[in-house]
Amino acid sequence: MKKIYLDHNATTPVHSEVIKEMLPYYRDIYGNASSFHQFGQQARKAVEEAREKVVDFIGAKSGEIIFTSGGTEADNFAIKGVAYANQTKGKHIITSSIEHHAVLNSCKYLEKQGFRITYLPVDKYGLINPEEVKKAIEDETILISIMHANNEMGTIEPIAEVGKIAKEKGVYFHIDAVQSAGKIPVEVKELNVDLLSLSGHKVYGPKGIGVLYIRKGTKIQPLIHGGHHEKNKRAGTENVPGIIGLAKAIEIARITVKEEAIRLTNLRNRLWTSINEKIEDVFLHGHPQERLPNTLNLSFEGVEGEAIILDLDMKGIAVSTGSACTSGTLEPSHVLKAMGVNPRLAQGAIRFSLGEDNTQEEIDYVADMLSGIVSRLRGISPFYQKKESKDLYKGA
Amino acid sequence: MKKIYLDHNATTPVHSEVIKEMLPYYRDIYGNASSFHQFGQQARKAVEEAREKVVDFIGAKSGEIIFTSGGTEADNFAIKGVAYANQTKGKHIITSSIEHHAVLNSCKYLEKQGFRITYLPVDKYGLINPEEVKKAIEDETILISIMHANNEMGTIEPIAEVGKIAKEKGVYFHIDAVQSAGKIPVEVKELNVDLLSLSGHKVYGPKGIGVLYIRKGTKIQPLIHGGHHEKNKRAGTENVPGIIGLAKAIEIARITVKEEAIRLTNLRNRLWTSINEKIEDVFLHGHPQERLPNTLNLSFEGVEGEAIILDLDMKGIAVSTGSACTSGTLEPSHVLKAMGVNPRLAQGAIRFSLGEDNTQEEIDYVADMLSGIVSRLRGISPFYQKKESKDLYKGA
Amino acid sequence: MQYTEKVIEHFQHPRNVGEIENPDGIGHVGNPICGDVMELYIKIKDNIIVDVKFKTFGCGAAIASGSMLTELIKGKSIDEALEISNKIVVEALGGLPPKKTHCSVLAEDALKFAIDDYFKKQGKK
Amino acid sequence: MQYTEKVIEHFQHPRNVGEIENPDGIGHVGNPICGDVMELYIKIKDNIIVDVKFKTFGCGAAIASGSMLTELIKGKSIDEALEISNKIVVEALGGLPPKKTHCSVLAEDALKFAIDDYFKKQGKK
Ligand SMILES: Cc1ncc(COP(=O)(O)O)c(C=O)c1O
Ligand SMILES: Cc1ncc(COP(=O)(O)O)c(C=O)c1O
Repeated sequence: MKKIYLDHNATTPVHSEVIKEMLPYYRDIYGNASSFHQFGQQARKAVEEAREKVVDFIGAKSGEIIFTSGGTEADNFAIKGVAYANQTKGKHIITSSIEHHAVLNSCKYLEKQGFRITYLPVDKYGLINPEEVKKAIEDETILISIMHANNEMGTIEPIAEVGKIAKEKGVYFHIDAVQSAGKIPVEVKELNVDLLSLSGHKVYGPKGIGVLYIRKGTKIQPLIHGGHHEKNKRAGTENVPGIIGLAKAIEIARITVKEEAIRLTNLRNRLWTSINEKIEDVFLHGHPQERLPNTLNLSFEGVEGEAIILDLDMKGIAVSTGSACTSGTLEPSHVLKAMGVNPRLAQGAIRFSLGEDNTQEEIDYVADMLSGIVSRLRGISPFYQKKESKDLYKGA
Repeated sequence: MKKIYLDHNATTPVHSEVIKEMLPYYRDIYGNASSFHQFGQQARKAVEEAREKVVDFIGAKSGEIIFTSGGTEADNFAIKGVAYANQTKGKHIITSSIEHHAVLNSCKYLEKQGFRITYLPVDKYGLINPEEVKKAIEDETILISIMHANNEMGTIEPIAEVGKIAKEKGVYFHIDAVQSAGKIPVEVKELNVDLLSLSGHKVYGPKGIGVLYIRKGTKIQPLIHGGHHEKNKRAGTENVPGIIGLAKAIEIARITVKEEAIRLTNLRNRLWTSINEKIEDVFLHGHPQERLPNTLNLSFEGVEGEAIILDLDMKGIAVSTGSACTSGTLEPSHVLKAMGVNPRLAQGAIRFSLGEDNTQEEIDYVADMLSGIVSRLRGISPFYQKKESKDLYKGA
Repeated sequence: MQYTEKVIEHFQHPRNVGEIENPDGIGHVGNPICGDVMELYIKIKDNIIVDVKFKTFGCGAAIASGSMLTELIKGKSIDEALEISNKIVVEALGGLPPKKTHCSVLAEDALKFAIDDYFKKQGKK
Repeated sequence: MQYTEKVIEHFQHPRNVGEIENPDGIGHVGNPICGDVMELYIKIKDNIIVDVKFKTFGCGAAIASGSMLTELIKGKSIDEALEISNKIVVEALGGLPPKKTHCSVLAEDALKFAIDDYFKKQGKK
C-alpha cells in the first residue's frame, strides 16, 4: 500500500543528513558536555557550535539560546519562568484563545496561582488584533504570549506589530514559533520578541529537543533546577545528539525555507483546487493568504472528521483533525471554536499539513481518494441530504 | 593515543544494540505517538512496549511509568510535583545532604516557596541513618527523598529500611536511582518506594530521556503542562527514539547487571590495590563495601584534583572530580564535605567510574600513569614534603 | 486509536445504512460532549424488528456501533432487542478503545428512543 | 574546560618549580573560595629578581600561572615585577577560561606578598 504522510504539523521524519550528523554522538563523541576531560570537551564544542547555528537561524546573540526537551517545555519555561520572576511587578498575562495547549495550560496553571490571564479573541480567520493587545495591556501586565503561526489552520499572526506594542509598553513578549520555524522566516529582532520557542521534531529534526530563545536581560526563573547547565537556566545533562540534530535540521531549513515555501504553497493550492473541483460543500478554515505554506484545514459538510481520517488511514494516507495532542480526546478544537466556526463543521475539520517528502502525484491521489470517502460518509450521514443552511460558517 | 574512559557515572556510550533499535524511529516509524493514523499508532505501540520493559525492570505496574527528559527532570517532577500536590497536608520534606543537585536545588527552590526541608547528615562513609529519618518525620512531612546510590563515591543507602519507615508513617518516598539502575538491582516493591527516578544516559541509553516511576495513587502535580500526553502527567510530544533506546538499554542491563557487577567489582578492586601499591598516602572515600561496583573515589594527599584530571586527560584517560555538573565551578564537593572529609583532601578527590568497555589492561595502564602523575604533582605541591598530619580524615 | 479488525470491517462496510420510509419508530440521539449524532429507523411486525436502518454523523466507532447494533437486533423481538446493551455491541465488535465506549452508548440510546417512539405511535393509534 | 596550548605546555613543564633556600622574600597565599594555595620564593640582588621559585596546590591554571609569572619576573627589577599584573599573566598564557582568572590573581598576589616580605625583611635589617 502507498503511504502518504500529510501530517507534518504533528511531526516530521528526521532528515537523513540530520541522522548522519547525530550518529557519531551516541558512541564516539559520547562524553558529558559538562565534563572536564576531552571526551566532555569534544561534546561541549559540538554543543556550542550547534548553539551558534540556532543563533544564526533566528538572528539572536550568543548566549541567548537555551536548549530544552521540546516545544512544550520551552513554552512552559517561558511563561512560568517570566511569570514567577516578574510577579512583584504584576500578575497579568496576555495571550490568545488559539494558542497551543502548552501555552494555554501553562496559563491555566498560573491562574490557579493567582495570576490573571487575558485570552484575546480572534476573527473568523483566526487573526488576533494588535489593537486589542494594546488595549489589554495594564500596569500589571508582565508578559504577552502569542503564537507565530497556528498549528491547526496555519494562520500567521501579526507578530511584528504586537512586538512593537510590547516594546513600547515595556512588556515581555514571547512567541511560540514551533510551527512557523522552518516554514517561514523567523527573526527575533525584526519581530521584536524577547522569548521564542522552537521544537526539533517539527523541522525534520529529532523529537525530545527544543529551544527557548531568551533575549539578554530578560528576567526569568528556571523550570528545572539542578546542575549548572545552560547558564544555570536549565539543569540536566545536555542531550548532545538531540542538540546536534536540531542544529543540523535548522541549518538545512535555513537554506531550503524559501524554495520549499513556494513548492509547498503550490502543492497545497493544488490540493485545495482539486478537492474543490471534486467535492461539493467544502469549507476552508484559517486565513486564505496569511497562512503557513504547507497547511490546509477543511471541513466537508455533513461528515465527522475522525471518520474521514480513519478512511484515509485505511488507504495509507495520514492526516489529522488538528493538534495531535488532543486527538483521542472528545474536545472539539478550541481554535476553530474561537474562530466562530459552526460546531458541526468544526467537528469535521481535517488538517492536511504537507512537507518535504510530498509529491504532486501524492496530492492528486489524495484528492481522488478523498472524493470517494466523503461521498461514502455523506451517504451514512443524517445531515447531508437534509441539507441545512449553507451559511454554516457564520452561525456558532 | 590510547583512550580510556573511566567516567561512566557522568555518562555512558550508547550501546550499539540500543542505537540499532532506535534508528528506525527517526525516518521510518516517525509518527507522533499521539496521532490517530497508522504512522502514529506504530509509534504508540513501540512506546507502550518500551514502557512495559521499564515496568519489568523495576517491578512496577503498567501505568506507573512516566517518561521525562532525563534524571534531572524526573527528580524535579517528583519533588516539586509531590510538594505542590500535598501542601495542604504539610510543607515539610526530608532529604539528605549528599543528594544530586537535581534534588538539592529543587528542595532549595521549594524552601523559597515556604516549604521546610530537613537535610539529613551522613556518617564518614556517606551513609544516612534510617533512625534519623524516623526522628525527622513530623505530622507535616509529605515527602522523603533519598538517593539509592551516590554518584560521587558510590555509597549505597539503606533504602529498604527507609522505605519501611516511610510506609509505616504514611509519607511518600522518592528515590533517585539514576546511579544505581543498571549497576545493582532496583525493585520498587522490595524497596518500598513511591517514586523513583531513572536516566537513560547512565545505563548505556541515550541522553535526553528519563523515567519517573509514580506508584498508583500517589498525589502529584505535573511540572510541564500542555497536551494530554503520559496520562496528563507530562506534556510534550513523546521522544519516541529516546524511549525506545532507554527501554532497550534497560533490557540489556537487566540481563547483564549481575555479571557486570562482579566483573566491575574485580576491576575496580584491582585498580585500588594497584594504586595503593604504587602510591603512598591515598585515601578512599565512600563505604568500602556498601558501594556501587564500578565506583572508586580517592584522594592523593597534597595534590589538587583538577591537576590530576588534566594530566590524565593529556594521556587520554578520562576521570572526574565528582559530579560532572559541578566541574567547572569552584565549589568543593558537598558530598565529601557532608562526610567530614578534610577540605584539602576533598579538593583532591578523583572519581574513577568503570564501565562495560573497560579492560584489565586499561586499569593497569591507568594505575601506572597515575603513579607518575601524582609524584610529579606532589613535587610542585607545597603540602607534600612538609607532610602534615596523616590524620587528615578526621579533621574538617 | 487502535480499532479491532471487526470495528474496521464494520466501519468500511456498514450494514443497514439508510432510512426507512414510513418507519414504525425513529430514534434520534446526539452526544452533547463529542457532537456525534445517530438516527435509527425501525420497522416492526408482530413485535419483531423486521427491518432496521441507521445513519450517523460520527467517528469510526459510531459507524461500527450503529452497524453492529442493527445486525444484532434485526429479526429480534422488541424484548430481545431491548436486552442488547452497549456492552453487547462492544463485545460483538471485539472491543472499543475506552474513550470510544460512548459511541456504543449512542447506538443503544438510539434503539431505545426508536422503540419508545414505536410505542408512542402505537398508543396514538 | 578548554585550556590554551600555552597553558597546557606550562602545566606539563612548569618552569621554576621548587623552593629557594634562604630566600629574600616568601609569598604564601591561599584562595578561600577554591582552596588553591601558592607559594613564591624570591632572591633579590641590587633590586633585581635574580631567582624565583614557586610551588602550588592548585589546578592546571594555577600551575601554569605560577610558571608563567616566574618566567615573566625573572631578571626584572622589583618595580618592573610589580607591574606584572594577573592580566599580563593571562595574556602571556594566551588566555584562561573565565572561571580560572582567579588562579592568575593567586600568582600576582603571591608575588606581591613575596616582595612585601622582602621589604619587611629589609626594614628589619
Ligand atoms: C504551536 C505549537 N506549540 C508547541 C508545541 C509543542 O511542541 P513539542 O511537541 O515539541 O512539545 C506544538 C506541537 O506539538 C505546536 O504545534
Ligand atoms: C544521582 C543523580 N541524579 C540525577 C542525575 C541527573 O540526571 P540527568 O543527567 O539525566 O539529568 C544524575 C546525573 O547527572 C545523578 O548522578
